[in-house]
Amino acid sequence: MSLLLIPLLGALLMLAFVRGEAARPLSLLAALANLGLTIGYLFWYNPNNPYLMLADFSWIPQAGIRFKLGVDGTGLAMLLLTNLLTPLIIGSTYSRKLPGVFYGLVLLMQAALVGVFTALDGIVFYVFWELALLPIYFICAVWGGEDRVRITLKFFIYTFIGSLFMLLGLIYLQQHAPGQTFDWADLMKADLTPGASTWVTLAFFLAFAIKMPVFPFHTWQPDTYVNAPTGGAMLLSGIMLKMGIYGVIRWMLPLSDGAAQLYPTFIALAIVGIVYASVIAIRLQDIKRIIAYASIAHVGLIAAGVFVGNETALQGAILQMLNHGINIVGLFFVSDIIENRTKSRQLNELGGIAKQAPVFAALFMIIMLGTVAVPLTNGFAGELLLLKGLYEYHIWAAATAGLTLILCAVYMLRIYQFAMFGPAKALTEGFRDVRGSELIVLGVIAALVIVLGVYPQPVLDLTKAATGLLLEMK
Amino acid sequence: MTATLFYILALVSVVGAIAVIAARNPVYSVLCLVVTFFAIAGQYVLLNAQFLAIVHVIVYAGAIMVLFLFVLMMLNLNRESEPLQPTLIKVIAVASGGMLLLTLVAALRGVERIPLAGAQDTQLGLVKNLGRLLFTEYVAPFEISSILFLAAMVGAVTIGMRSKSDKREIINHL
Amino acid sequence: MDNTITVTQVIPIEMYVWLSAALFAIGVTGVLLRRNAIVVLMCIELMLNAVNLLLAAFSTYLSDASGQIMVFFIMVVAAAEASVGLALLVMIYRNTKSVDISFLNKLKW
Amino acid sequence: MIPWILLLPLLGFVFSGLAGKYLPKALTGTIATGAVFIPFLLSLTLFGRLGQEPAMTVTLFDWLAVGDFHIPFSLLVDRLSVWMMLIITGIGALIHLYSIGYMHDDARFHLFFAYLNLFVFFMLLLVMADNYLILFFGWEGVGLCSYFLIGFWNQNPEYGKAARKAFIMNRIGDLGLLLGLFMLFQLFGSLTYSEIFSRLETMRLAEGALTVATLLLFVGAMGKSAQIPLYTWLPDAMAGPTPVSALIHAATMVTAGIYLIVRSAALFQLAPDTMEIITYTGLATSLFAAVIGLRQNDIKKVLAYSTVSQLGLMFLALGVGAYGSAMFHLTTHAFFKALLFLGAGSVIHAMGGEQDIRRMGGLKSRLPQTFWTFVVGTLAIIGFPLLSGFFSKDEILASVFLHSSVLWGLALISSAITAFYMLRLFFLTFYGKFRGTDEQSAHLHESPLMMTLPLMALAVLSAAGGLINLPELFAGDSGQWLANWYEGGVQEFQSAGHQLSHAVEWGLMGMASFVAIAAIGICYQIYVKKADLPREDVALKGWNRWAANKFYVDELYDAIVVRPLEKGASWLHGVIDRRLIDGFVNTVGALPSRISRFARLLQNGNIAFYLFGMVLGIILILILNFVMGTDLL
Amino acid sequence: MKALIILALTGVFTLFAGLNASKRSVVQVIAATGLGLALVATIWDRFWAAPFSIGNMLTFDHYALAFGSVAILITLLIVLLGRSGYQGDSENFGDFKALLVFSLCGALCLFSFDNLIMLFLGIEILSIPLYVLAGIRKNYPASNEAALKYFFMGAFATGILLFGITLIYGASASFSLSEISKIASSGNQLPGMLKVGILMVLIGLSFKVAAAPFHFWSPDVYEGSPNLVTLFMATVVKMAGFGAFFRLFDLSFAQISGVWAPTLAVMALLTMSIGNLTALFQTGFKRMLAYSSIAHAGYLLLGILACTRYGGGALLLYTLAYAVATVCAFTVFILVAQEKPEETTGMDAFRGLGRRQPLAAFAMTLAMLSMAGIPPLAGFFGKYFLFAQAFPDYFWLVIAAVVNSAISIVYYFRVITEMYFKPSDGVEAAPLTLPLAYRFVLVAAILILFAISILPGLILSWVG
Repeated sequence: MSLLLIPLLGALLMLAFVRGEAARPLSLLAALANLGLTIGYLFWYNPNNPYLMLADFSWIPQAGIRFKLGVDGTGLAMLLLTNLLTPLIIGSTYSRKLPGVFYGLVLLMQAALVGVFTALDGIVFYVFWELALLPIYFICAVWGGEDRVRITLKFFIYTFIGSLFMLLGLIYLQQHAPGQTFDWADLMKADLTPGASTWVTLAFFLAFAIKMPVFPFHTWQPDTYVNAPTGGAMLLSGIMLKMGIYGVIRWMLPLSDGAAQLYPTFIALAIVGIVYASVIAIRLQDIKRIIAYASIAHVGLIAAGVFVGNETALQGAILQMLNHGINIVGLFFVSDIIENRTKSRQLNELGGIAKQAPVFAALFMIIMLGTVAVPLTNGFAGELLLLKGLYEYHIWAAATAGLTLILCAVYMLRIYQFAMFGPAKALTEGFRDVRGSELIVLGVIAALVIVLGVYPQPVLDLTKAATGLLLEMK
Repeated sequence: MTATLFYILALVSVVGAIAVIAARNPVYSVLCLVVTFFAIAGQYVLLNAQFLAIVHVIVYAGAIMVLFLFVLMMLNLNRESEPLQPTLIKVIAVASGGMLLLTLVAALRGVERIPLAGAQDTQLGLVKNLGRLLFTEYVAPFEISSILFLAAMVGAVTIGMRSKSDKREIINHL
Repeated sequence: MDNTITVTQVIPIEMYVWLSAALFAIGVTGVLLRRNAIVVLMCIELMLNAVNLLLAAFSTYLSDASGQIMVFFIMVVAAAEASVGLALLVMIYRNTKSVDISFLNKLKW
Repeated sequence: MIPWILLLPLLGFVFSGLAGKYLPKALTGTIATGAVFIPFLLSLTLFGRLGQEPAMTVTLFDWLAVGDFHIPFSLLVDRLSVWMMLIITGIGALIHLYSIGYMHDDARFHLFFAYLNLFVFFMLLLVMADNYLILFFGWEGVGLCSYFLIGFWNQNPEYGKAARKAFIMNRIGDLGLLLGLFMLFQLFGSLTYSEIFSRLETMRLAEGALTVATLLLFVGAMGKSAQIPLYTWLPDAMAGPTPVSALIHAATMVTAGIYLIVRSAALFQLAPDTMEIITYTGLATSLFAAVIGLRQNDIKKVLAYSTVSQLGLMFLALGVGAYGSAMFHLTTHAFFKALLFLGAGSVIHAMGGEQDIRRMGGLKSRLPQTFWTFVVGTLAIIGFPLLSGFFSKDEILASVFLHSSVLWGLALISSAITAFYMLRLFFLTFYGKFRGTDEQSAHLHESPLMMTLPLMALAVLSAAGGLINLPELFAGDSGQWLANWYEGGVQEFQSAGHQLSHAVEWGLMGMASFVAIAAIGICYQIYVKKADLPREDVALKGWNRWAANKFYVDELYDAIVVRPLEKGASWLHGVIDRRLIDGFVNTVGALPSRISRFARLLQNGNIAFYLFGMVLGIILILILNFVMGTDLL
Repeated sequence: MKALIILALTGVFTLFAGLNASKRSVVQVIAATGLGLALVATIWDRFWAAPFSIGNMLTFDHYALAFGSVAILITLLIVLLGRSGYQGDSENFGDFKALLVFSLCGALCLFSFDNLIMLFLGIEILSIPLYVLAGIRKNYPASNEAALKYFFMGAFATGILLFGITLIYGASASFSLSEISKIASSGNQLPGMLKVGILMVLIGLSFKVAAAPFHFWSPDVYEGSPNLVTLFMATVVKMAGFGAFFRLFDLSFAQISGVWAPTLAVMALLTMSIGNLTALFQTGFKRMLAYSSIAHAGYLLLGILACTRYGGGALLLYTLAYAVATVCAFTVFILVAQEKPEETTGMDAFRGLGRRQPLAAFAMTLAMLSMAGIPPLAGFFGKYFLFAQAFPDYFWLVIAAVVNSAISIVYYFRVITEMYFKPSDGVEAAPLTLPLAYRFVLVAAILILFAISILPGLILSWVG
């Protein structure tokens, strides 16, 4: 419960009272406190007793809604993701405009995300799911770029429509659940006809697919990322889209028996998305946009793995969610540093940064390698498991999805080549190397990239029991 | 005799009503409406609702219609040349009214199936009977309608009063 | 009046329903047809009277006095409405020198 | 001790990378060299210990365990891997030493050594892995280091492009390898070598499954070892500093494919179709690259194509099942190719960066040490009798002959071409008159001892390396030390020599020697006596022109892969993504506003109209409820 | 009942106090005190008194008291705004307050009627003061027009309603709801007259709640009326309409839902779609809210159609959330509109409000988000319960409602965009002072909104 309350109260305090410089350190403090708490939970967690209840009390008894929060290994992994990335995100952003509000919103977002990842009640889940949308909407629309209002609204409505269908799905489930409650376990036992199961699954899919996003529901995403302030883009890509994947794992997979015929389509869409987004990323000029499409591709792989839903793929997906979160935050931070110093994100205007800023270049390289999934970086372990899971589904699935290994190398190396290598250009002359908090944040990210790559097993141990249970439900 | 009376009164009321909406001069409309009201009062008598008939004549023909006439005169609207709706709208209006009548009649075809009370209580419409009812069973609405009156009174005064404090030139908006 | 033939014996209730419906429809037609606000108001009164007539008829045919009570209340309301309505008309006339409802179309879309 | 072999280069990498900037170059270089040389010594002791025990395994930790997918991070040292370790660390140490001199003037000296150390780490990981996945770590890791080092001079966009090309082409192969691993796991339930090979005997495998799996492994090998069709990156990789070319693109990394197949010999043995494909791929690559090599003028490019060609030869050997021969050639090739590259490096160093052999000539007297070592290297590669290349190549040719005489003939032609282009290179570089600028001429100098010392060491090895596995013909079974040694530890090794009669063997050897010697004569005539200089590319005609332009393979790939991909990317983004999908989304999104434009006109402000709407509503409700169905409810 | 009496007296006292035009604060205090007392009385009755019935005419049961207390609360908030927000002539200030209170009396009747006569009277008591209130800015043409339009169409609708009541009476020989529902639930073939009557009553009530196609009056009237009156119409009047709707159709005619439900379902669909689609294109804030209130009426009709699960609780929750949000929105609107000339109270009036007056902007944001139904705000729970209970039977309608809610985001967020995201400069950037009463209302509204979202179950059980 305090996991939820620390950021929530922090956010309210920030929004109401804190103005000016103090905002960043204070919010960082709150986020770090939450991280500490999460780590405490990690030690406390006993895989033999899968659910660690955080809160459970009656909320709206008339509708069978309890305020029930609890985590299993999967949830803990997601909590770790959220609470690990939030301090990094806070550390990597500077808001000169209304810092109190900005960091307050970030903390609010964190609270909502914690709620999403711990909710064990359908409505609680839905409420947090949507609550997470509000702060990010404001962050993007207030601090965003040129065309922010229109694009952010599109993003909001697009994802909102999807979620509404999920809500309908939840309501339908509840009305057919044995206990007529929204309790997760009860919902998953809902007695559905195959037709109903199909519709419910489709409704859930729509919500999750838009959030992730899965091809062809992805078009909101690149524009939003490009126009969002970097902190917003980090929140969106690092944590928020994981909501969709987590949603599939917790809310969609366990009830899929009647809708099994849909899954091949889902998998196909996810895989098409991988190749599609990767190919598009090859020719773009805007670094942020490339990262956005890269994110679609990577998430496509995770999504494909989740839809396949075997143990390997699921574990890989959870691991990869964590890894992708770390990497993408790193990438966005890198692009932010570049943009701040050169006032440009266009590859053809950049070059030669490596020579000016060797430390930056090295850290960027490590993060990039994590993204490209070179062994002994974090990206590899996750993608390995995902591809293996896909292979277990079908060899061609793995082979096609595996193209990401090649194409990702193509576009990421291209970014690196054009931004960092080659002769320096007018904009990149005198590029200052990273120091201070930039160095700390990038360093932490790079260290995580390597540590999780060399020894991913702890994360997998964490999620092992939980995925096992989820698979049994199916 | 009763039946004949009924038909005559019905005819008068309908013709009167049509005249109300057809007359070009509003004053004629008022007068025709008064005729219609009288015909309706006749129906009340036929229906053994004598008190109702009296009150009807007093309130409607006596008070409300006079009020109308008064306003008409005050506003000096007793002209023949008042603007009329375009023909198309006239046609549509009449057609709509006709349609409404048709559908109402069609919808109400089965009315005779209602079991009606066999014995008629001729004392029903007398003031004694109604008065007792009004002050026993219907005392609550009776009292509450006082709020209605009060509100209407206050409202009419508020609206009808020329505003004192206003010094602004009224833009001739219309 | 014991010796007179009561209307309930010779006229079926249907006739009253039709008559009221006709008056009501005429009232509605008038509301649609006329532009003079006062006439429109009269047409509304006509509609109310159609209702009153029907109520009285039902009251007699059903031998239930509450219908007639209702007629009183309707009269009350009609009077109140008429007074407020006329006050409104006067006010508008003061402002616009017209009681033509088709000019009242500045608020739209 | 085994983990330390791995750890030292890694520590060297960390040290050089972090601290090297602030230390004197000599110190950094020495430490980095030590970080490779000490593992060499350690490997030597392991080598000694392996006399008694067949293999040593060390498990460091469980890298990953999901369900039954269990990957321990464990290392295996057996006779095969220790041999590779010796080559890697030994040659690696020499090249480190050489680089101290070669890279002396470079501003990012420390980084260079960091990358080299990292490379050695990954390469060692590759050969020391106990299972395929850890091998894959090393496999990708060396590719990565190769990328770093090819693009070491990253100010030059062309070099960057070459580096990316190398990485991406390797990745294509890696994907194949990865799929192969999945398949192996599916078949055997494990990726650990010993478990797979032990289960191989007891298991009944589906027809063709193993063929597909081995083919996928071979795809990986193709990428790494630059076989057709994934070879074009290697010549471009010459953009890197020359020591890199020597270490990575000649001696070690590119032989990883050979190692992989030798390591998996037990599997390949059961997949004859794959073996067939390997044979032809190897042969074709060998010939094709050799022909291109004939018309290259960049000293390093010639060597690069030569490497491709020689690798092809090794695959040919693998294809016919002569694993021992392949390993033997791998070893000798490592010696002489490293030597040649370092020699070329010395030349380039002396010429101030010039790489075109048309601008060289007459360096024999100016660079004596380089020249003499280069002589040894050249003779070794063309198979001059009794030098290392002679023996190893001879063994391969003998094995191939045993398989098919036609293949043998083609392989011999390939050797002959090899001899031609190497000699062409050699003569044009060292004989005749100096053709460079005066400035270059003034600058010409022999390289420092730091650089010539490794040259000499490698020259010795190139010359005498053949002794480790003398043909049975010369020294009987006991002479075949390497083969015997392998056979003692790895069961799939078989020696082809036993089945050929001595007469045939003499004949084959004679043919090969004749080709080498004849080539020397002819080339001497052409390039020294006649001083026939290669013409400019534009003047070339017919196949010469094709060969000089590498048969336009790069252009072909460009046309059928790269450009369609780029076009497709723009099309997908512009047309499909923006206009079609997003356009659809936006259209749907704008629909309500469009409707709104008209819907609001209903509210036209006219009371009569509103009343009419109400009446219409009433009529419709009544009609729908009562008139349509006469008795609704 | 206590509340009704207190309110009637309050109205009279306010009238007298208003005779002295210069003593606005006296009027204000009397009205506020009366309303406060009425509120206390209602809540008292709700929790500590037995249900009380007056001769088959009015029954003050939990349902009536719950809705009544909410309506009184909202009126109280409106009255608190009334000092500086009042736009009419100053000599009518007392009348204005009194008429509001009288109108509220009508609303209370509509929550508690037991007899069709009371329904009719309640509607009239509610409406007649409103006709006047709409036109209380006597010199403002739009106000005149609004009043007249409202009056004519209201009177016309009254005619329809009365015709329906008459027909029901004809079929059942009584105005008493209990008698009528006896006939309705007798299981015999229903008289045709009853069916027609019920539909005509439905139409009459639909007019009051502005359900399509009887919604035409509402945008024009909302736009033209003085702000406070519009606020009252959008909140209390709408609530009263739905209170009556529910009481009539769900508590009395539930068994014969086959008669009215199909019609109502189509109307619900039309209402929410027309409301939302038209609101999209609006540039004026009041008019936009008018259309949005039509859309909300559409959703609320879902609560009339299906009240199986939560009874009137869902309806109460929704109307409360909606009304409080509307109060918030109007409070802020009145604040920013004060410094604008009448004709330009478009969305841009809110520009830069996020900096000029953060509290007001925050309240406005909450209001908009709540109306859009975005969790975890109050409006979401309102929608949730309505949709959830309608879901099994009116699946298609719920989907339409869901799509409509998504569309509605566009226009609600336009306000937020203006407040926070559009650059502001010059006069638009100057800080805006917030009068104490406004501050109080806003804080109260925000607290209520949060309270609803934290404990929706409590409101839900309010009527039970």
